[in-house]
Formats: sequence, structure tokens, C-alpha cells
Amino acid sequence: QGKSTVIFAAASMRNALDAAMADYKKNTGKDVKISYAGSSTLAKQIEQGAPADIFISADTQWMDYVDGKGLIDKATRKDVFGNALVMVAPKDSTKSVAIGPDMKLADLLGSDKLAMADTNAVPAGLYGKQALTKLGQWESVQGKIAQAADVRAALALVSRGEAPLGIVYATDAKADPKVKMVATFPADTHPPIVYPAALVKNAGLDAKAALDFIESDAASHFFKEQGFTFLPAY
Amino acid sequence: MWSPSPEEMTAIRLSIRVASVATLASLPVALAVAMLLARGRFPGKSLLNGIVHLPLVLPPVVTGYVLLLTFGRMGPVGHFLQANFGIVLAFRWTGAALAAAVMGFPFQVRAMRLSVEAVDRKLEQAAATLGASAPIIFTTVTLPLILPGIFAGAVLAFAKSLGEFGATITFVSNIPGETQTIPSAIYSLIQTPGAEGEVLRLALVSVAISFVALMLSEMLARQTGRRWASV
Amino acid sequence: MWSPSPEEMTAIRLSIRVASVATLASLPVALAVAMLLARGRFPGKSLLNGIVHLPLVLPPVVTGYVLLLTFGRMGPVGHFLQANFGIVLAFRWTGAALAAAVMGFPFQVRAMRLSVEAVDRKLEQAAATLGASAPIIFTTVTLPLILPGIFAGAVLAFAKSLGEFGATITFVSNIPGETQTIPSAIYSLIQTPGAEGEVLRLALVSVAISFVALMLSEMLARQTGRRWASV
Amino acid sequence: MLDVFIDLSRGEFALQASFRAGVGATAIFGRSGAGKSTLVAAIAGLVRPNAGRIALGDRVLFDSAHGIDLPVRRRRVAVVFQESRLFPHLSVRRNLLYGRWAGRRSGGSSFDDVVGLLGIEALLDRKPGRLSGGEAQRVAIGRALLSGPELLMMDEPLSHLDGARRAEILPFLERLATESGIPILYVSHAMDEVIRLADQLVILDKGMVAAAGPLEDVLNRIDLGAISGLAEAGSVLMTEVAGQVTDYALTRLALGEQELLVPEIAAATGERIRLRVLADDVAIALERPKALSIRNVLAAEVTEVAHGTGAHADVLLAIGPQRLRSRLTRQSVAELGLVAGKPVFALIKSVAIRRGGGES
Amino acid sequence: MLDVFIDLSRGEFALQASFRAGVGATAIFGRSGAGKSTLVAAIAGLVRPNAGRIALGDRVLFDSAHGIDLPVRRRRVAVVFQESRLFPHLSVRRNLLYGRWAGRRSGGSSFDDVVGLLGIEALLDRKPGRLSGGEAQRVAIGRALLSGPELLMMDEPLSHLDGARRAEILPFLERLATESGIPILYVSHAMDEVIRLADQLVILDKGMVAAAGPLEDVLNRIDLGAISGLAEAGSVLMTEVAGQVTDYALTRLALGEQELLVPEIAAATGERIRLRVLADDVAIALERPKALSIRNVLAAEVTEVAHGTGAHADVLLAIGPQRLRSRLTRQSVAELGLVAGKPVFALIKSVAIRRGGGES
Ligand SMILES: Nc1ncnc2c1ncn2[C@@H]1O[C@H](COP(=O)(O)OP(=O)(O)OP(=O)(O)O)[C@@H](O)[C@H]1O
Ligand SMILES: Nc1ncnc2c1ncn2[C@@H]1O[C@H](COP(=O)(O)OP(=O)(O)OP(=O)(O)O)[C@@H](O)[C@H]1O
Ligand code: MOO
Ligand SMILES: [Mg+2]
Ligand SMILES: [Mg+2]
Repeated sequence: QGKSTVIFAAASMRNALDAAMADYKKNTGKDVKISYAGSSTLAKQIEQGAPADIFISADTQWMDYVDGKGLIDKATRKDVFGNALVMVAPKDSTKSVAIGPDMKLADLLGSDKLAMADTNAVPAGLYGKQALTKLGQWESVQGKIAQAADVRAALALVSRGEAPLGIVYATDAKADPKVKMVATFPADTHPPIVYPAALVKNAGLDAKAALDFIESDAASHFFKEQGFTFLPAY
Repeated sequence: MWSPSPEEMTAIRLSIRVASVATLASLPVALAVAMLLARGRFPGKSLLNGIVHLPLVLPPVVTGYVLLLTFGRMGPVGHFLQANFGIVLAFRWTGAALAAAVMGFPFQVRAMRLSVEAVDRKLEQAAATLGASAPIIFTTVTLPLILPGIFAGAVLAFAKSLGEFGATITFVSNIPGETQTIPSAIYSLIQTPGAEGEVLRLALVSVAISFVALMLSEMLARQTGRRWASV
Repeated sequence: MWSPSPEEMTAIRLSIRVASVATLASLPVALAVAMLLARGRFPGKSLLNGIVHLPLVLPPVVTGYVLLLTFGRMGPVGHFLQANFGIVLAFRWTGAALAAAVMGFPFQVRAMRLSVEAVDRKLEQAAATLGASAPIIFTTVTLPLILPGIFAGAVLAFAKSLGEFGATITFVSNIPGETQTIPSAIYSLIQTPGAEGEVLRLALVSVAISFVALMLSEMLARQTGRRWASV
Repeated sequence: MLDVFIDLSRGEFALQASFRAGVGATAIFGRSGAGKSTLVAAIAGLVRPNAGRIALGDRVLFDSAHGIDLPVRRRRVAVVFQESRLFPHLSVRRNLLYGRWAGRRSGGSSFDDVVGLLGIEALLDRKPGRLSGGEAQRVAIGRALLSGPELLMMDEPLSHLDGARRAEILPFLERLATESGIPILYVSHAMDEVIRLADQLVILDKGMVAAAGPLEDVLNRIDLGAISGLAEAGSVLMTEVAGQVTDYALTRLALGEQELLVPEIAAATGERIRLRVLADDVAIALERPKALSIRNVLAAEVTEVAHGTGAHADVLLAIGPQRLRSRLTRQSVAELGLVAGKPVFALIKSVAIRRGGGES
Repeated sequence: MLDVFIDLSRGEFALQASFRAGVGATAIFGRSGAGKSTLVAAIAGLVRPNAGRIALGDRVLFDSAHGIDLPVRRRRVAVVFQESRLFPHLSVRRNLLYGRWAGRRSGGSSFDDVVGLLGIEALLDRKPGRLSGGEAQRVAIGRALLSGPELLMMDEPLSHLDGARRAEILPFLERLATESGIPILYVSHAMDEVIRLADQLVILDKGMVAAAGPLEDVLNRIDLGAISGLAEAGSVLMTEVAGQVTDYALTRLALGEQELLVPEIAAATGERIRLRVLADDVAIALERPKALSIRNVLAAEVTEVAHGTGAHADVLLAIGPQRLRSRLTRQSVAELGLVAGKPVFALIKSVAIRRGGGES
């Protein structure tokens, strides 16, 4: 038995990946350790020689980053999961939102804030910004956005009632009983939300098996349960 | 590349404002708590001491959540403040200042407490025999003698405010011009591939501001604290 | 729900180890720097003072990156240490301790420096006239007199280590059993829907540990620091 | 009038003291560790007695029976501490004026007078850290004097001062004690200071009052030497100004029918003057000596002879109703055949003068 | 042998001092602020002179010309500071033994002797914060004595002690000065202490040495009173033990052809004894008095009369080759017709005895 496989995964994957890998460990008896952090942090750590065998990024740009530095095994890179972008409101909210070019989001907000993840950096924020731009809303709501450090923090703002509306992933919205999903952004308003995975160069022997398991149908239900879409190899 | 963008300038100005207000506004409270901890004898002293240290012990994000739960618009204190005094902290720079103040609080208290404990109480006794009342003794004897500790505490709190990020962004999020301080701006940049240069620039600005603050406090401390020392 | 999972137990144990090692290992260095800043007169003193405060001023994440770039396996110091002494810090608990030590350093130095500045140098002079050499004077006179400051600094650093998150996760990542401390674990949980209970539980564990440390340091300080005070 | 009755403990040390001190100076004497500073601290309100009562005039400062414990600042009791306790961050001037400025006190002596007397004009803008030991002590005295107290307590205030400086300050304190109308408690080891300054004497021994009362009475009791640590014993004579000898800067004092000459005192004829005489300064002759530089020769009668163990013996003399003590060698006592009832002449070489009112 | 020549400034104050001090005690006299403590600090190495040279025996402690500046701890110079400077965190015992324990010093007096002498047995386990002023001073003396110094400097070490305690400690210091073979610098305002203890005297005035030399010489110079702040001037007589009067616990001392009686000294016949006599304690008679308790009457000749401004005048007498100073009222001087060359009798009431070797 070699050293345990180390997965560097975007923090938002935690529930699903923990469950999947617990199953993997039970079946194979092999040890797996997962380090969850922001994709940018993980990417830079891999750049600095972190002992990661598998990298699962929350977006393509940080996978591109490590890819560009020649740090991953290109052949193993795959977009494994997908997610949807949704608009949420506190559970007891009476607001109804119809997403479209004439949604008048700014009026809907009034003096309140729209909670999002960082719109310049965090993937969820970037996607949201692209969607709002495409829908012609960005200009008017730009000054009313409360940018949180990550999606979870944005969700908390809505969940706590600090913000009447927020843009988060479907996976997050689903898990929080204090919010309700009021609308889903059409897939064509933003680039596809994908989670690429790849083996890091010089990965351990067991890593390939672990990655294969993550991408396998056997594991797919762990991810679907949390609201991810599962992207079969394309 | 070395001159900050207008948006960055806004963040810098805001950071300075937040750090200054946080430091100055929490100073009297910290001083009172430091006096209590150094001099007081009361049940629950250890508890108070523990609470003062909480913002250190908890991850900043947790502190931010606690602030959000308490001082947010829906939080009990936040609601009360808004309803009765029209004070809103959530999503405002005042909230950023509150977060910074809370995060810097333990350092202020500790530095002041150390100085208070070093004061020779015989001098305060002498002042009392000369007719000075407790508040007068405090301002004319104790306070001047603990100035080094106050400066040290203030500088620590100010520096911490400049660097504070986790609690701030969690509590008041990151609204350019309102709550986006230097660290929040840096955080955004760090998540962006290829923005290393900008990160460096903003970090250097922080460092420069804190150097000025440091020098200032050292100067003040030298002028007061050590002027009366014997050679 | 109130008993921690095995993984959490690991994080708790690791946190205590990291905080203890970080505090104790940085203590002598902090003391030396505090002495230098309090007593020394040399060019570049302001610079040293500024550098000591850097970990406060910079957002923890930036400090973490700086550590990663310097002490990482590819970093100059990290590479040197590994090549020559086989010491690896990156992605090890030792790295977490380094991050915690760096983040707690400014507090240690400040508290100690305040105490050093409060020491009556006439006592050290008296010791010299009695034949004591500089190191002996330091250990028999100065050190006992600054113990309150040392305790205060150590407690601040220890508490900060328990709460430190940004620099740690950036430098050594968040690997269970190796570098996942309580705050990193809390971070993971915060990112997980529906884990509020677990966040609370871990936060309370942190608080409990720090309370014990606080009480201990207060006790020690009382036993030494105040025992010689006149009534 | 200060009325003290206290019972306190401090560590293993216990103090039980009960005495009264009238207007004018009361000296507190006692060996090192006897409890003098503790007594001062208790009266000032800095140490709390277990039980007792302290009253200053009609103001009760402390009364355990009635639960009265006036805060320090309300006691109007100024203290010159044994260790000066100057405020290190304030200039000498600010230190001196602290009572007026921070304590809102008025009255007391004039600033210029005090500064001039203490010779600290040049120091006014310095910080206490840069004063010499004696300079600091003088500033501490000034600070207390300027706070307009109703009781002034001084704990060895002149211990670090040279003879000349003492000689300047003592008359001022003396005048203060006489004129100010406030009680002064004066802790000192220097007998000459005490004799000069004090009307009353309290002797502390291991926390207990071994003797208290008018200086004359206490000093004339021969047995106190060992307890009080008085190297020098002495006595007090009450006189009246008889006239001045301006040519020689001397003053004639009447002591009953007899006369004494002392260095000039500015006092009107008929004014009462108390003299303090150290036992060591009194010699005894069987016949009136002639052509001798000692001009003060008083006819007296031996009333008591106390033989010590060493070379010395103490002889108590009566001059009319007054008592004078002399310390001689035992050999002189034997050779002169001194016994109670023998008429002799007392030769007084030098005297300390203390002007003062009634018997107190 | 201590050889001091220094030039230093401290704030506005400047000190220029040059003197030598042999084995035995050298007193440093001077008014408050004259620079005594600064001088002590400079010799100990705590204040750095601008220029000068300090040598102790053949060890050069400081020499600006040769760039020598021995670190404080190597100077082996123990100091009893004016403000005690006890280590607050150490027990009295640890304070006392600090020189041996932390300074690795040996030699000096025995622990039990010192503790017994100073009467601090009961305090050994206390912290200095709980000592009285005089107790702290005694501990500070003990600490210096126990550090085995090659030079002992004491800055008003007995200022807070009562007469009896002084009387116990002084003989010990006296013995130390004589027997230890190390120089002692002794800062004091008390003339009796100085007269008793010191062989040499350095008088500082405003940072300058106004006079320095053998105690006898300096004291016999009449003009120093004002500068030194000596309330009491005095002189020194060299005598030889002529015999004992055991019945009365007295010792007979020969002074040339004449004799003096002093309280018993344990000394063999023929041993040389130095006597210190205060000018105030010397009276003058034109004829040898009879039936007088003052037994010490010496035939002498007036050599000089110095009139002061007040009531007093100083008269310098010659007794063979030796000089004795007397302070009288101007009236006495006039009435006795004292002028240089007149034969008189000097009456000495009391003396302080200081046993000692050569002329120093
Ligand atoms: N740290 C200092 N800085 C500047 N001046 C000082 C300092 N210490 C003392 N002085 C001044 O130097 C002079 C000499 O002081 P020093 O302490 O030597 O006097 P001293 O003779 O010991 O007096 P005292 O008998 O009062 O103790 C004084 O005028 C004093 O004001
Ligand atoms: N803070 C204290 N705690 C316990 N004991 C003390 C304290 N201060 C003084 N003592 C003890 O109390 C006794 C009286 O002390 P105090 O200071 O009153 O003496 P003192 O008469 O002023 O002596 P001195 O002439 O030496 O100053 C001493 O035995 C001393 O050791
Ligand atoms: O330590 Mo924090 O992670 O943001 O301040
Ligand atoms: Mg005392
Ligand atoms: Mg001095």
C-alpha cells in the first residue's frame, strides 16, 4: 500500500466528494485525503509543488492556469460536473422574478442589495456578472451588489435576510432550507458551469483509480444528490 | 502600473478611514476593559477576559458571521440600532469599522492592560493625598503613564484593521466605495489569474500606510513615554 | 452531535500542537526582537519594527502567499532547507506552525517590548555592579521582571494560532491529518451546506482551549508578576 | 488636634497606636521597622486599620465603629513620603502645583516662598528623573506644603539633605508648625531636628506606642533611650526673652532668676521661647567657672543620677521647676560626688531654639 | 588606592573631579546637587565621563586617552545606592547573595555576620516591596558588603536609620575600612559619621572638588563651611593609648605631654588613635577650670580667629604641632580677648574615636 492519494478540490465540492470518496475508501481500502480551498489557492499551491495527485477546480480558468504551466497530465483533464446558476430569496419572500431582458432587477431591489460571490474573481460571481450583462441588467444593478467572499457567504446573506435576492449555484440553493430558488438563469446567459478534474503530473499510482472512480457512473449519484449535473465524457 | 486605479484609490481611502475610526472608537472601550481587567476584582473577570480574546481565537470568518447574526439588519442588535437610532451597519463602511474594531480589540486591551499593571500605584496614592479625585488621578497620573501602552495598542489595532479581511467581508461583504477595503480588493485580485502585480501594489500601499502609522506612534511614544526617564 | 468526529479530533489535536509549537518556538525570537527594539539603537530599527508588523498589516492570505513563495518547496528558503537539512515545511504541520508563528509574532513582540521598556534599568545597573554579566543579568533580573509581558505575548500568539486561517490554508493547504487545523476545518464546513452545527461545535472547542490557556497564563502571571508588589 | 487610635496589621506586622497631637509639630520616633511609615499611611487613608478612630479637629477621618472611612483625597492630609513619589511625567513645577491644579486645593504657603526656601528655582522645568536625591526630597516637601493641608505628615523629609540646607528648611518648618495652626507629624531619626521642631513626641516600639506626650516630659524620662534608638537624649527649657545683645547678635533669655545667651532670635521682650538642650551638651561644675567661653552657666540641683553600663551616666538637674538632663562620664560623676540634692552649676554649650506658645 | 580624574556632563550639570583615595574610608561631602551621586556612578561605570582616568590599585577602570572603559561588572566596585535598588522579584536572601550567586563573587564579609549586624534575620524570606525604608537600606548595605568588592561606595547608606542602629553599623563599617584593605567611598551629610569613619575627605561644590585630602587637613581649614554645607566643622587629633581606667570604662590617651580621657577603647598601650572633635564641642577657658565635669582640658595656643557674620566665630588652636578648632560666640571671643598667640585651655566635652594606622 503506497501513500494515500491527495485530492485538491474546490471547497464547494465538499459534501458530494466526501461522500463519494468515503464509498471509494470502503470499497478499495485505499486512503484518500482531500484538501478543500478556493480554486485559486489550490492552483497556486500546485504551482509551488503541493503534494496533490488530483485537482478538481471550480472553473476552467484555474485549471487552464495549472495546465498552462504544464503541471497536469493533459490527457486526464476532463470537465466532470456541471452546475446551474439560480436566483434565491429568503424562504418567506414574496418576490417573484422572471429572468429575462426586461426583468428590471434594479427596481426589484430598490434600496436593497443583491448578494453574489465576488464578481471579478470567484467563478459564481463571474458567471453571474456575465449572465446579468447578457440580460442587460449589469449597468443598473452594478452598484447594488454585495460581493461576498464566496458563494456560501453570498448565500448566507440571503439566508439571513440581509439581502432579499442573491445569485448562487443550484447546489447551494438546494441545501439551504432557509432560502428558496425563485428562478434559474437560462444556460445560454453564461458560459457552461463546469468543474474540470485532472491528474497532477507525477501523481501517485492509486490516483488514476481514484479519478476514474470520481468520473464513473458508480459515483455519479453522490454528485447528483447535491444538485450537480454529471457530464459524461464528451 | 504603479499608480493605483480610481477604484483602488477609493479602497485605500476607505481603508484608512475604517482603520482610523475603528482604532479611535474602540480605544476608550478597550481602555476601560483594560483597567477593569488590571485592577478590578469581580466575579466573571475570567469570562470577560475570555470574551475579549474571542476575536483572536475564532477564525475571522466565524467572527464575521457572528457579527452578521448580531449586528445585521435582521440581527437583534442591528435591528434595535436601526429601529431606534437609524444606525445601519450592514453593508456600510461603519460595519467594516465595527469588524475592524472587534478584530483589533484584543490587542488594544492587552497592550493597555500591561501598561496599567506596570503603573506604580504609590503615585496614584500620592495624587489622592494631594486632593485629586479618581477621574482626575486617572487623567493626570495614570493615563500619561500608560501612554506607551495606549500607543502600542492603537498601532496594533490600526495595523490589524489594515489587514483584516475575513470578518469584514463576511459581515459587510465587498461593495466598492462602501465596504471594499484594501484587503477585500486584494482578495478579489488574488482570485484572478495574472493579477500578481496589482496584488503587490496594493499590499505595498498597505505596508506604506502602516509604516507611517508606526513611525508616528513611535515618535509620540518617545516624546511622552520616555521623556521622563532618567538617563 | 456534541462529540467531535475522528477527523475533527485530528484537527483539534493538530491545532493544539501547531499553536503550542508556534508559540514556544517563536517566543525566544520574539523576545530577542523585542529587546532589540526596546533597547537597541541601530540604523534600520524602524525597518525592523515595520517588518515585525507586516503579518498584521497584510491580509493573511497575502502573508500565506509570501510564505508559500519563500518557504514552499520551490521557494528559495524552502529549497535550501530541504536540500541542506531535509526540513520540509510546505504542506506539513510544521508549515502550519510556521504560519501561526509568523501571524502571532507581532503580538508577542509588542507585549514583550512594552514590558522590557517598563523595566527599571537601574536594577540592571545594580546587578552589573554586583558582578553579573549581561546574560546573567538578563536571566536573573530582566527576564523575571518582564514575565508578565511574556505571558501576555504568548497567550495572544497562542490564541491567534488557534484562530489563524488565511495564511495557513494558503501556505500549507487544508490536508486532513497533516495541515487541517480547527479553523481550516471550520472553513471546509462553512463551505458545506447544512454544517452550521459542526461549525459551532468546532468554534466552541477553540474557545474552550483558549480559555484554558488564558486561565493558565493568568495564574502564572499572578504567581510571578504580582507576588513581589507591595501592598 | 489630631486624635489617633488604631489597630492594624500588615503581613506579620501589627500596629497598635493611640495618641493625640495638637497644633504644632509632633515627632514620631522609633527604630527602623517600628511602624512609623505604616502609621503615616494609616492616617492618610492609604492603609486601612482593622479598627479604630482617627479624627482631625472635628472631622472624623476614620471610625470603624461607625463605618466611617473618608476617602484619601477628602482627608486633606498632605504626606511627604519616605521615597519622594514624585510624578515622573510632570515637571517639577507641575509636581509642586499638583495639589492646586489637580486637587483644587488652595491655601498653604506661597509658591515663590516655598520654591525660594527649598532652593529649587533652577529645577522647575526639569523632570524628576533628572534630580539628585536631595533635590527630589526638596520638591516632595514643596509639593506637600503647597497643597493646603489640614494635617501635614513628613516621613524623614530631610534625610538626604546637607546640614546647611537643613538649617535653612528647619526654621521654615518650625514657623509653619507654630503659625499655620495645623498639626504636623514629623518622622525623623535626627534628634536635633526633633528637638528643634516638635512640641510633642510619640515613640513607637515594635508597633506599640512606648511613650507619647509633650516633648519635655518624654525626653526627661531617662529610660527611653534603648527603645527609641535615641543616640542623643535631651531636655527642654521654657524661657522668656529678656533682651537683645545686638553687638554680638545674641539674645538674652530669662530662665527664672537666671539668664542664658543664645544666637539672636527675632522676638520681642517677654515672648516665651522654648529651648532644646541635648544631654551631651550639658556639663556640670561645682563652682561657677571663670574666664570660660561657655557663657551659659545655670545654678541647679541634682535630682537623680542614672548610671549606665558603659562610660556614661545621666544626671537629671532641677533649675527651679524645670528639668535639665546632662550626660557625663561615670568618672566625673564619682569625682564630683554628684548625688541627689547636691547644688551644682550646669554649663550649656549650645542650644536649639524653638519659639512657641503655651505648654501644649 | 583609588585614583580619580574625571570630567563629565549630565544635562546642564558638569562634574570635574580629581582626587585620590587610599585604603580606608574617604568621605564625599557636598551640598545637595553637588554631584556626589554622579561621581559614584562614574566610578562604578554607570555614567561615562567625557574624559579622564579612573584607576583602582593597578587596575585601570577607565582611561579616555587609552580607550579603556572596563565594563561595570569587571570593576569589582560595589555600590550602596541612594535609593536602595533592591531586586523586587527576589527575596531578601537572594538579594543579599546576588553578588555571589549571579556575580560569581567570593570574599567579602560572612553572610551570618552581615545579617546579624544589620538585624535583618527576620526579613530574609521577604520580598523588598514589604520592607520599611530603613530595612531596605540595611539590605542594600548587606548586598554590597557580601559582593566581595575591591572598592565599596556608599551613597548616604545610613540616612534612614535610627541612632541606635547607626551606632551598631558604624563600628562595623569602621572596622571594614581599617581591616579590609579596600578603599571605601562614603557619601554622607552626617558629620559625626564622617568624622568617625573617614580618613580622607573630598568636598564637592557644584561639580568641582573644593577640597580633598586627609580628613584632618581638610577639616582644619576654616573656610570650607559654606561650600560644604557642614553645619558642624571639626578637627582631628592624633593620640596614643597611655593606659586604661577600667573602673570607669575609660581609656587614657596621650597627646604630646598632655592626656585625654575617652570612653573605653580596646587598644594596647602605645597604639595610635585618631580622635575627631567637632568645633562645637570645644570650649575655651583662660585658666584651668576646677570641679568641672569636663575632664579633658588641654593647654593650647590660639593661632587664628575667623569671625563669621552671625553670632559665631571660629578659633583655631595649636596643641603642640596639632590643630584643634573651636566654635564660640563672638561675644566670648571678645570677652576672653582671644587673639593669635594667646595661651588658653581647650575643653573637649566629647570625642569620636577612630582607630587608625599611619597618616594616610
Ligand atoms: N539624569 C540626570 N540628568 C541630568 N541632570 C542630572 C541627572 N541626575 C542628576 N542631575 C543633576 O546633576 C547634579 C548632580 O546630581 P547628583 O545626583 O550627583 O547630586 P548629589 O550630590 O548626589 O545630590 P544629593 O545629595 O541631593 O543626592 C544635580 O544638579 C542634578 O540636578
Ligand atoms: N507592605 C508591607 N507588607 C508587609 N509588611 C510590611 C509592609 N511594609 C512594611 N512592613 C513591615 O511593617 C513594619 C513597619 O514598617 P514601617 O515602614 O511602618 O516602618 P518604619 O518605622 O517606617 O521604618 P523605617 O524607619 O525603616 O522606615 C516593618 O517590620 C516592615 O517590615
Ligand atoms: O485570518 Mo483572516 O483569515 O482573514 O483575517
Ligand atoms: Mg519608614
Ligand atoms: Mg545623591
